Amino acid sequence: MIERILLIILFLIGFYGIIAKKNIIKKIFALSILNSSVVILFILEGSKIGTNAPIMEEGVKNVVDPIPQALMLTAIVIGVCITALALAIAFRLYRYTHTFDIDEIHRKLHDEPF
Amino acid sequence: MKKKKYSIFFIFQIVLSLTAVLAVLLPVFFSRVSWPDLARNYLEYNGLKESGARNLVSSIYLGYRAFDTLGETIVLLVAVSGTISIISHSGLSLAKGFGEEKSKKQTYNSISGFNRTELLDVVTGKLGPIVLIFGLYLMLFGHLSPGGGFQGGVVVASGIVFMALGSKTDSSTWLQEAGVLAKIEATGFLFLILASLSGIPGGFGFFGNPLSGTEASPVIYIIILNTIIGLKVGAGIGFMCIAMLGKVE
Amino acid sequence: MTILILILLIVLSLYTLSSRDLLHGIIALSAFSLLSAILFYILYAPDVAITEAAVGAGVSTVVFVWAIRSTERKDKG
Amino acid sequence: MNLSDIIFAPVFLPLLGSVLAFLGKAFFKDHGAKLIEYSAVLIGLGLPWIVLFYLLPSMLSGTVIQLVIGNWLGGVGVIYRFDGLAWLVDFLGFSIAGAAWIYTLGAGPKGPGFSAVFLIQTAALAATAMTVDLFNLFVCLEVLGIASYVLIASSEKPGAFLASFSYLMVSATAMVFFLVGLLGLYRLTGSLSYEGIASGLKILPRGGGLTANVSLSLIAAAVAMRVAVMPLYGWLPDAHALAPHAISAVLSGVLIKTPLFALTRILIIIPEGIEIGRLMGYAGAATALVGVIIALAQKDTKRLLAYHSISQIGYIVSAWGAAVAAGLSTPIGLTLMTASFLHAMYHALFKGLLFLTIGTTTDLAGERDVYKLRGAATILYRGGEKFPVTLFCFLVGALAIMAIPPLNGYASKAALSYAFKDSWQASFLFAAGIGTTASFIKLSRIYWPQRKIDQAAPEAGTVPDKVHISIQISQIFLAIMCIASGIFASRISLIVKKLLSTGIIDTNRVPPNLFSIQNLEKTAITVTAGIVLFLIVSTRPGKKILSLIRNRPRNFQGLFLSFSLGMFGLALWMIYKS
Repeated sequence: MIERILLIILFLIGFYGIIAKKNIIKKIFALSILNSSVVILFILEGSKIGTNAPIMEEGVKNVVDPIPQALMLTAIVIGVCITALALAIAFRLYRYTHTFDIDEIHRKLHDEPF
Repeated sequence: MKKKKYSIFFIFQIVLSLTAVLAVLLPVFFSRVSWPDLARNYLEYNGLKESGARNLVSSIYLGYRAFDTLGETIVLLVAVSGTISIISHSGLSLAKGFGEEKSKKQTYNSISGFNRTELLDVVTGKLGPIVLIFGLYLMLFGHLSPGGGFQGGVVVASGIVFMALGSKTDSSTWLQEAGVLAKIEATGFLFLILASLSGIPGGFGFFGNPLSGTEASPVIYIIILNTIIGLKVGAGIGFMCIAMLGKVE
Repeated sequence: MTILILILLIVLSLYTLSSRDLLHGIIALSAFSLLSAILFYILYAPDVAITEAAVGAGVSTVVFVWAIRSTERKDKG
Repeated sequence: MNLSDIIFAPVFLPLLGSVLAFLGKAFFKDHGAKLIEYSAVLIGLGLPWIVLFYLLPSMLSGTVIQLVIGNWLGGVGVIYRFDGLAWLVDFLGFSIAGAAWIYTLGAGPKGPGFSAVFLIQTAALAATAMTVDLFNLFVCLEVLGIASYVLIASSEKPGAFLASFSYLMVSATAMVFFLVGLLGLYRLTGSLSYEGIASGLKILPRGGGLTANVSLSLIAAAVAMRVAVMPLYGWLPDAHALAPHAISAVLSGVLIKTPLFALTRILIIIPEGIEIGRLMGYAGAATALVGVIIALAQKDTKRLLAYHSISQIGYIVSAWGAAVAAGLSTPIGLTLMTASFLHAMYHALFKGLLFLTIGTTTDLAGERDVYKLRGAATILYRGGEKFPVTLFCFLVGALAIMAIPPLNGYASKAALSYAFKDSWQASFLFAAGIGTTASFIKLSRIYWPQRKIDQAAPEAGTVPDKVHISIQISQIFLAIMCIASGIFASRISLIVKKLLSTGIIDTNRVPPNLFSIQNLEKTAITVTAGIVLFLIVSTRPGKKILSLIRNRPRNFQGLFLSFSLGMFGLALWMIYKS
């Protein structure tokens, strides 16, 4: 129960970071924190029903649920790909506007002739 | 956090969306229903028999739900090629030979713009091959011990980056060449598509295991998929990381 | 044990978002993924632990450091 | 090569094409790479047509192919289903992608890398329409998303990077909420496929109660974010306005519709899904009206078209929502869904056409402002277009969106008003129709001849570059499709109805007679009211109101606020209704 409360706090920190932080690199930090918090939630919930790692050595019984683990492999890699692309775009935004502040970028880029 | 001139409207927006999100998350986070062991029981008994892999996670990841893995490799491929094209169009001088323009073939000398420290040379230069071997181990033994295509590929990528960092003199190994990595990645993707199609002629359907007819244990198919994904991911991420180490004027 | 690690994760994430110097943020973030890798290992998920360690700490730290190196370190915001 | 292997061809052929394109980029220099790139696109976008027409007869007879990939047992594998709906979405996707790619030969980004990502996006479209597994839907939407971020950013305009960045951040966050919803449903039912979840929820007391409702609304909100329904459309105008013309045609035409029809598969099977459909239908009707009003206020031509996409999506979602609420097995539901898909297809055609024609004109004229640009026809003529192809195609597109009789816009809007009969949605859509007419008269002003002669002839130096032949080909192709689908509308709607009904073939045609007096009269009213509205708008106070609407405060966190409120509203509605 306490773990779930802590995880919800971690999730909200990630979401807060995306909304409130002005610096786009910090927004990307927050996005990767948000992604990690969901991954931890899946693995934490999945490990409640077993006591062994899902490697079927001889006589291994009562194994943890492997499905969420397989799903989270994909989710982690997708999260990192999105982060890498976001950073490349942030890099190009910096080269145009020389700032990471989202409001300044909005001001500079919004009314420039397309 | 130093409070700056955050306008009231801004704080109101933040608080409102946070409470809305919290309200939506509570029922899902705190539902008292116990975790289903339906799939776990099925896999515990016939996971090993059906897919032949001792590591259940890689049996799901490359056997039962192989289509997700194909989607994931495509996401990685698009991310790497997208990042490279976004960066190289900005005129940033990437590490030699990595830019969009196909510059003439020339030896790839060490990445300038780094202050070479003894620590860097000793650690990365010597550690490169060891990390590479560990990455290959992860890839090839993915079905027995924890590991698999992706993890092995990423470790191989960091091995390649170590060797690229560590090479002081012009003794650049062919592994760091931009062209070589791009070629490995493209052929890896080709073999992945061919491997996933290989089940169709035998009548086992898409992503079907072509060897399931023969008495060879089905795990060979998982090993093949593991190595293909490992090489593709290793070359792709290695390509991106080395390109990023280029000199920034 | 998991509760302790979760509390540490929360502290690290708060530090990542609040630190002025983005490089400190990146180091805190890679510590974040290392700790979550240890947490996965404790929760009987070795595959996810290796992925999180290799992909989370490895690749994303390299990409973040490159982004910071090519632009600016200080968070004026 | 039995049938169950061929259904994967629409997903695999574009992937093979993109593999070839990547190989061409890695192994060959520019000349060889271009040759391989063209053959890759031929395989990726050309061959699937043969497969689609091969599958058509079996689809019409209502056969549904559902199989587990790799035919594993035990409900752990990924389940795929190919039926009429998947066929229709593939048809829509490949036709627009083909036309858009031909356009990029003339103007817009080139190169094997671009074509490879474009082919991967098309493959993801086909896969999203076919998947019947929740986590596979997550992966397909991610592939679709990441391909479109890269393609939007490939237009090298500074604004495009900002648009791509906010689109990326918002849908990445939405996808995290999708995962949380997926956790909720997996915890309750222990399975990831739609049938498994539906049967699992039926057994549970009160259909899984609070957790099931909230998880379902999380998933629906995350998918609705990509469909840009009422509260969640903030990212769309910048993304569609600043992407390369061919990409905004594909984005508006297909990319915001495929997630909607993928969501159909979930909401039909799961009992609580009906309520989500109903609420999204209401939101869709509201979007239709609000989208047009904001579109009327826009200065930039492509942004005006982007807001129009939002309002047209409002038409589609309102009919789709009512269809899901009524249930697809009922005749009313089927008629509504057919009308919704008809409008989705026709909108893809004429909106794609409009984006391409307006894009070409503004590129040549170098000016994108609706108020400043005049006499584009002469510019086009000087741009080497002896026969005014672009002007003609623009007229076809504009008349189609204004629902003028012979063209397809008229047919689909008539189908929509027939399906809605006299419910309040019909009046919303009617009002939105008037707004559409007014804004397209405003947009067509850029083609009116120069009134002020003192306008200096464009400086001799900047001779507008020639209009490339491939641009004209793609525009003519889309224009012909618009006209043809308008004329044969009743037969096409019959085919669409048969494909959607998967078996229960309903004999009566959708609009009994397309050109009934009642419909024609309604069109006349719309056109006159549109002209009146246009005159009102171009008066002094009208312009003030419009500029007020145009520069309303829009900021980054506004996107997230509207997303969280939309999700919260959906969850409340689900709890209230169950």
